[in-house]
This record gives sequence, C-alpha cells and structure tokens, in this order.
Amino acid sequence: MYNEKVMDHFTNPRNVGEIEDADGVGEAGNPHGDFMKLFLKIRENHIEDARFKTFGCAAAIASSSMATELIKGRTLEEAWGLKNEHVSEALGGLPPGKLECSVVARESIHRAINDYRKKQGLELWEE
Amino acid sequence: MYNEKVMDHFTNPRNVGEIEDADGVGEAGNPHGDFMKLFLKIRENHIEDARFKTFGCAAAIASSSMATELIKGRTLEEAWGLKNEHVSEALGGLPPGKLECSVVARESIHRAINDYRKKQGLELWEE
Amino acid sequence: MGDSRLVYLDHAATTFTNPEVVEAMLPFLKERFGNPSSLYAPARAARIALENAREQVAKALGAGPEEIYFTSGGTESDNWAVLGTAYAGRKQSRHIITSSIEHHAVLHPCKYLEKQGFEVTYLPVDREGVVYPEEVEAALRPPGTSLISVMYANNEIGTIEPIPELGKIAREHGIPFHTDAVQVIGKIPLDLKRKHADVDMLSLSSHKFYGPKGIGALYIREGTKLDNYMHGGGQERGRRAGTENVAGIVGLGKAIELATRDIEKHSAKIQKMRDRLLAGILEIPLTSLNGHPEKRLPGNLNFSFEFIEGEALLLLLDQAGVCCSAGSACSSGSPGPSHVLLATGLAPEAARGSLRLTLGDANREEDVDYVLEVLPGIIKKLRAMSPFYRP
Amino acid sequence: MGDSRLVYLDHAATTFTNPEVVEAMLPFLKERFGNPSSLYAPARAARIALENAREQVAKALGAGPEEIYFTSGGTESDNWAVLGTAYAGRKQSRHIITSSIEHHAVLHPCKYLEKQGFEVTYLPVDREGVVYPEEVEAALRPPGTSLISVMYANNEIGTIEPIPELGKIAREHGIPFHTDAVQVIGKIPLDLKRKHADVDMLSLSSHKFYGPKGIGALYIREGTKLDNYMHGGGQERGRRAGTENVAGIVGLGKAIELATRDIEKHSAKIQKMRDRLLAGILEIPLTSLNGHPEKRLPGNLNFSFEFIEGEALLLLLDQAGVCCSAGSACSSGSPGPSHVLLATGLAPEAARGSLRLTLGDANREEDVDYVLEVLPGIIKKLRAMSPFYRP
Ligand SMILES: Cc1ncc(COP(=O)(O)O)c(C=O)c1O
Ligand SMILES: Cc1ncc(COP(=O)(O)O)c(C=O)c1O
Repeated sequence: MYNEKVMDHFTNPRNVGEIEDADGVGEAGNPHGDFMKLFLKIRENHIEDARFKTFGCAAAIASSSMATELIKGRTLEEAWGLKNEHVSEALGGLPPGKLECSVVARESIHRAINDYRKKQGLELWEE
Repeated sequence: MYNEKVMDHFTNPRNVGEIEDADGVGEAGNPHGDFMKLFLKIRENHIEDARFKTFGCAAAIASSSMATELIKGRTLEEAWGLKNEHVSEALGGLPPGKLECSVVARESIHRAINDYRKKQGLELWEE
Repeated sequence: MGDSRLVYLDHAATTFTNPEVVEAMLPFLKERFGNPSSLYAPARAARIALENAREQVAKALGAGPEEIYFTSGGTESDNWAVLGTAYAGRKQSRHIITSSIEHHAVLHPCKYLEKQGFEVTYLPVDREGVVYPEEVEAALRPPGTSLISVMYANNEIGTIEPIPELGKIAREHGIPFHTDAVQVIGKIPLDLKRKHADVDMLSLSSHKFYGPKGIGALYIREGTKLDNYMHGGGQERGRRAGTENVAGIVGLGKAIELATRDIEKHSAKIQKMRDRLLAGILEIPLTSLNGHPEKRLPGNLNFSFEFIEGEALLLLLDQAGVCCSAGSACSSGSPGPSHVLLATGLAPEAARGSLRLTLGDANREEDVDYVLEVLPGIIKKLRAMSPFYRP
Repeated sequence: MGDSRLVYLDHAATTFTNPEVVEAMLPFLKERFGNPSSLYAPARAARIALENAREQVAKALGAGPEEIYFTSGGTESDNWAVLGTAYAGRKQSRHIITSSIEHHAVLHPCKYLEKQGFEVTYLPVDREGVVYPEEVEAALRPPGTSLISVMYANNEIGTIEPIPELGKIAREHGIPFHTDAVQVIGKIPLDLKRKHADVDMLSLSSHKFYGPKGIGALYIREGTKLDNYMHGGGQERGRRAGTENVAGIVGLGKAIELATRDIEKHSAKIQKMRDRLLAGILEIPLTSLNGHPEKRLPGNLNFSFEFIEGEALLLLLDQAGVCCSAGSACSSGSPGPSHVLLATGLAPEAARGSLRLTLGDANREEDVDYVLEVLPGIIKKLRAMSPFYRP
C-alpha cells in the first residue's frame, strides 16, 4: 500500500521530539483524527531546527517527518509556500485517499510561523 | 436419479409392440406429454398377453414395461385394481416428481379393459 | 455400457477446469490465504493477485480494469445488472425490455420485477431464435424504459444476437444496455472499446470457459447507474461486498486469458468438428436443427428428433457414454419443454424431443465418429417404442 | 524485520484452509467437473458430493439438510436473510430490528431498506457490546415488525449476544429471527433443534473456519417466509439460483465437519493461549480491553491503547511479522473509527487506537511469547511520537 520511502519515514521518522525554547509552535488536526504539533527554532528568518510530534496513520507520520526535513534550513517564506503535493511528491507519492493525511504538516507549519510572527509583534500571514 | 430396476425396465423394456387383433386397446397421456398405447389379448376373463408403445421419459417407459408384466396372467378385476403405487413399488420406487409418470400405465389399462367390455356389449366399469 | 468410453458434449452446461488454471489457483487455496482487505504484508499477495486477475479480464474484453467487478457467477452478474439498474431508476421509469429466450438468470429477475409493478417487454424471436432490432425500437418508451437486456448468444440453441445493432439503438435513446455473454467468452472476440462500445454491462461466468465454478464478473461501463446488489463491506471499490473468492478470481483471470488467446483459430477448430457431427446427424430421418444455421456459437448443436422424448434419449446416450443435455442443463428439474424452443415457434412435442450437443476442448474427431455410430441406433430404438411413429 | 517469523493473529478476518479441506476439494476442481444439474452419470459424483456437504452442514448445526442453502458467503447469506424477509413481508410490515454493532453485511442492507421507506431500529449495546432483550421488547411493533436480526457474536470485539433469549422474544411475537453466526462456527456449539429452536435463519461463511473463501450457507427453518435473492435456474430446490460452486461446497462441508468435531476442547485450548496473551498485554500501561470480559469468543482480543493510532500500530506490528487488524478487516479502506467501538460508547480517539488480535489454529504458545516481546516496544515508540502523551 505504501511505497518504501513512505515506510522508511514512517518507521524511522526524522526530527521527532519537542524543542523546549521553540520560537514558534503550531498545531493542526484533520477530520480523520490525525494531529500534529510542530516546534520551530528560527534564526535570521531561517528555520534552524524543526521537531514534531504526530498522532496519526503512517501517511501522517511520514508526511510530518518529510515536511520537517524539507523546511529545515529554508526561509520562512519558502517554508510557508510548501504544499501538500510537495511533501507527497518528496515521499514518492501517497496512496489514493491518503493525500489529506499530509495536510496536517502544511497547516502546522503555517501556524508555527504565525505563532513566531505574533510573538515578534509582526503581522500575521494569511493563507 | 433412477434406481437399477427402473433403468433395467427402461433400457430393456418388456412387452414393447402392438397386437394386431387385440381384444382391447387403451390410450392415455399425462400433462407432461407422456403417452401410452396398450394392447390386450384377453381369454376367459384373464389377460393372456399385453403389449405397449410409449412416448415419454424413462419413468413412463419403465412403468409401462412393469405394468404389462404385472397384469399378464391376471383376471380383469385384478388388472383393474392395479394402482400407480403398485407399479412404482415393483420398480423399487420412482424419484420425487416422477410418480405421475406412472399414471399413464394405470389409465391405459382401464381404458383397454373398458374397450374390451364395450366390444363385448358389457357395462363399462367406473373409476 | 461395459465400454468405458466417455464423450463429453455438454460444454454449454459446464467445462472441465484447465489444468493450468487449477495450478494457478492452488497457492491461494494454500499458503496465500490472506484476506485481500488486510493491511499486512502476507495479505498483499492476495491483493496483487486480485488486481492481476482484474487486468486479465479487462484485457480479454477490451475494457478498463476499473470497469470489472467480480461476482459469484453468471447468475449474480445477471441479477445485479437487471435488478440493480431497475431499482436505481425506479423513480423515473419502470419498464424493461428483454428477449423471450434469455437465460432464467435474466428472466426470473424480470418476473420478480413484474410482481413489484414493473412492466417487462419480452421481445419475440424468429424461427431461428434471432431478435430483431426493429422490435426493440417498437417497444421503447424513453424515458420510461430503464434497461434493455439481450443475451449475446443463447445457451440452448446457440443463436448469436445482433448485439452491436441493439446496443446502438439503446445508446441513441440513452437507455442502459446489458448483455449476458456467459456463452460467448472464448468463442467470439469482444471489444468493449470499439465494436461493443454501446454495451454498458456484460455478464460472464468462469466455468463456461475452463475456469472454476462459483465465480464470474460483471463489466460495468463507467458512468452506468445501478444500485449495489451485495451490500456490506467495502470490497470491489465499494460496489460488491463480501470477502473475495481469491482462488476463484485468480482461476477466472487465468482462464479468460487462456480462452481468449487465439479465439479465431480455436473456434474454427471446434466448428470444423461440429459441422461434421451436424452433417452426420442430419442424415437421421425426421431430424431438424434448431437455431440459426450460421449465426451460431461454434460448438453448439440443437436438434429435434420427431417422436422422441428428450430425457429417454439422454439416458440412453449416457449409457453409451455420451454426456449431453436436453434443452438447458440449468432448467432440468423444471419439467416442461424449453421456453427457448417454444419461443422459436417449435411445437411442444418437438421441443420435448430436443437434444443439445455442445463441443469444446474435451473433444477429438473420434468423438464425432463415436456419436455418429451410436446415436442412430438409439433414435431407432426409441421410435420403435413410440405410439405415434409409423415407419 | 530481517526476522522471518510470522505470527498470524487475524483469524477473524480469514483463516488458512485446512489441508484436509483442500484435499477434499481437489477432485472437484479436476476430474469431477460435472454440473450437478446434469442427468448423466459423470455429473452424479458432483450431485452426491453436494448433498453430502449439505448433510455435513446440517449435522454441525443440528438442522435438517433440507434447511441448508449454499450461498457465495456470509455477505450473501446476510443480504438474503434481511432483504428476502423484508421484501416478502413488505405488504404487511416495514420495520426491522437489528443491533448497532452488526457487520456491514447486515447494516448496509438495512440502510438500503431505509431508502425504500422501511424503518430500522438499531438497538443500542452496553459498554461491553451486549444487546439487552428488554430493548428488543421495547422496539417491537407486531405485526408491524418484519424481522429481528442480531448477530451471534461480534467480529470486532468478540462479544457473544444472548441469542436464545432474543429468539424467544421473537418467537413469542411471531417475528422471524435471523442471526449472523459467521464468527461462531467451530467456537460455540449450535443446536437449531433444541437450544436454538427459535432461530429461523442463520448465516455462516466457510473461510472463517478453515474452509475456502467465496462460499457460505444460509440456514432457513422450514416455514420461514422470505423472497429468493438470487433468481434464475432451479438450483437449491428452486431457492438459490446459479451453477453450484461444487469444490467450494465440498470444502465448506469438510471444513464444518472438522471444525465442529470437538468444539469444547478446541475452544478451551485457544482460550488458554488467548488468556495468557490478554494478561500480558494488560500490563502495558494505559491499555484497556474492549468487549465483554467473559461473554466473548475464545480467540478474540480487542484493545484500546491510549495515544496510539491503529494503522500505525498495525504497520509496525506487520514489520515485526505480526498480522492483526485495527477494527474489522472488512471495513478497512473505509476510514473513521469502528462503528462497533463507537456503539459501545468508546471515545473516537480510543476507538482509533484499537487493535484486534484473533487467535486460532495457526497459533502456538510461542506466538504469545513473541507478541508480548515486541508489542510493548512498539507501543512505547508510537507514544513517544504522540503530541498528547505525557509519560
Ligand atoms: C460477523 C460477520 N458477518 C459477515 C461477514 C461477511 O462474510 P464474507 O466476507 O465471507 O461474505 C463477516 C466477515 O467478513 C463477519 O465477520
Ligand atoms: C446464458 C447463460 N446465462 C447465465 C448463466 C448462469 O451462470 P451460472 O450458472 O454460472 O450462474 C448460464 C449458465 O448456467 C448461461 O448459459
């Protein structure tokens, strides 16, 4: 059902964990009950570190893992622009009906970035 | 489906044929399309000889064969009293739904006997 | 009798299972027993095999795999097509057109619908069993007609119906068109993309083309509206519930692949044997062929022998080691002459004296010789017993 | 991983086919291919085998062979019982009582009936999945109720329902009573003459008790009124059309004979293993058993692990070579938490973290050891990933 890359990111997820003094934190859930919490360490508009915790199916966990890999080192603008499709492409594709499991990743990123911007007194970005 | 005795009487039917100068002839058909014609040679109230021709399924042919065997040598009263059940019992039983295929035998006997009685100017027997 | 010779001439009733097919099925009766719906690795073999079989069926029909749904046989496929379409459209229309010579798997669902207030037109056929497109046209009541269902070829008399023409009429009027092709697979090439682009649903049954019994398929063209028939789990993309008969499906897939590999050559070979048998049997006096002389399945023969009753004939042939059928095997047990023969206008007596011989892969030329050797004597014997026959 | 160990704990989804059963089937996939409806001698073997299998099923259920009808599986049996009874009585009544934890093969036909104007009462269950007879009594509207259908034991949580009590109520009110016993054959002794004399219809499916897939049966007590479901030829005494899946039927017969030979001893053995596994798993923190602690199928376990998602758990277990299921295998593919667990009042999150382990003949004591060895680590790993879990 899942390809090898998905299974790899599910079985050995990268960047699992929390960041104690995170600069931005974002949470998101989808109607299937998947839930992700993302922690960002941000320096000079770049994502220095990203950690996550996710409750959900293999697709949700693999997407969380892949998404954190994809945004690490990127600017906030680049991270904001990440789409579900980018995540699923990077994973070599998700099975039909499982694409929506990757939305939690994108939404968590947006919320973590806005959490950071809010703390910085900046204007929030809009979807 | 049929037992061995039925198959024997069907494959090697006894008394097939016609009697040129028969004393009594009887015909009968049933709704399944079986049809039997019976020829009797009668002497001193006894059935001296019986021959038949039958169009029909194996049960009808075997019943015709067995019925002629059963009435040969009997008095007319005895032959008249022959029931379908006697024929089917003598055959060791017929499959369910095939019992009605033996009715042509009994009806032909009745008609052949009454045909004889009519020719003799005697009163017809009633069913 | 005494002779252990066996000549199987009842391929329309069922066929032996091709040994290659049995071979393909065995792993799925043994170590590969997983439920295709399960997520774990050992069940994946079952899921892959299922989809492989679907591809095989699709390829054989010139269809897409997403248009193939596995069922428990021809009967379920026919029931699904007829009842599913009728129920899906019952708010708009309650009229069905079918032919008077369909298999009971189509006719009895139609009778069932009649009891529920549907109206059914049973198209007449000519003396050779052919349905006329004009008759369909005359019976139409768009949008009041829910379905047209006409079989591709008849199981008793072998007559082939003008399916592309009938399909065209249905399409022109926007009415779903179903054909029961149970007797056709491996005998006539099908192409649902081109030649049969107007067929919306098509039934098939594995045991008629050297596959196992109890498994079949319904082709459903994308966009065709019909209710589900087997309600429950999400199998078959939510359209046919029930744990899949994996071994049977694998067998069906393999069987259809083998049976459609070289239809023309295969059918020509069967037909050559058939034609020699036909010529030989027609030399028996008072014998006539039922069905169409040319528009006919390659392996099918159906005769009426005057003054002969079918069951008696069948049993004597059985004793001689010849397996065949009087009318349709599926309707044995129900007495009375065949509805198909009666629909062609045959008198009930002649219908009762009918014999169906269907040739297939179990046959060799010697079988033809053997039947021509024993049949005339058997006919003679039965006629000699008949009160109607005057030699 | 790397380890080639395989522990099959999904016997409720499907079972391997007993090699003796496969052996019994093979002749009917090979030389004994005749159509049971045919009259000639070579087909007789098929007919005899069919009736022999019917006797085997009847004997296992304490029923008469004339009350057994072969179908394509549990789904068809359930559809036939529910829809056949509903349609047969639709002039008098249009109300059905069933439970909220039935298999989809009962629930979806009920939903289909609702669309046609029938009313369906879905009985609630308690926290352990038990249906209360009083609830049935309260829902009754004789003569307005066409059918009561309550499963014998649930496929997900294993809870056994009070079938004799429910049957008694149905009988008192003259309402037909159906039970889906698909999960029960070979686990709980059935006796339709005595203990279950109030059951009018009972569904079973061969692949749940070491028989082949795609074959099942419906028990119909004499005198029960229901419409045919598969319309066509005269097979099964005119009540279930379609050329019989002879090999499958022979397999079903053999399988039910073997599975019911010594139920008590067999179930006790499975249950012993099960109870050891249960005790071991309950040592994992934040773990609870779903279903009834005692009124429960001998091989069934169903847990909720807090902070765990079922599919992820399943896949990690699969990687460790353990085959099991989250909720019901039949409803995988349809997302969302199990309707059974929700009906017992479990919160959706807990329902999503449920795992079903079902033991059977594929298991040995070592399998229990192995699962107890790998499962705690997997749970720990997933919890460590959860945003909700605080150790
Ligand atoms: C309780 C129950 N009923 C019905 C079914 C349906 O049986 P089948 O899938 O064999 O049609 C199943 C299993 O799938 C089941 O567990
Ligand atoms: C034309 C036709 N349709 C339908 C069927 C029914 O198929 P099955 O008996 O496999 O269900 C048959 C054969 O029995 C048939 O010949």
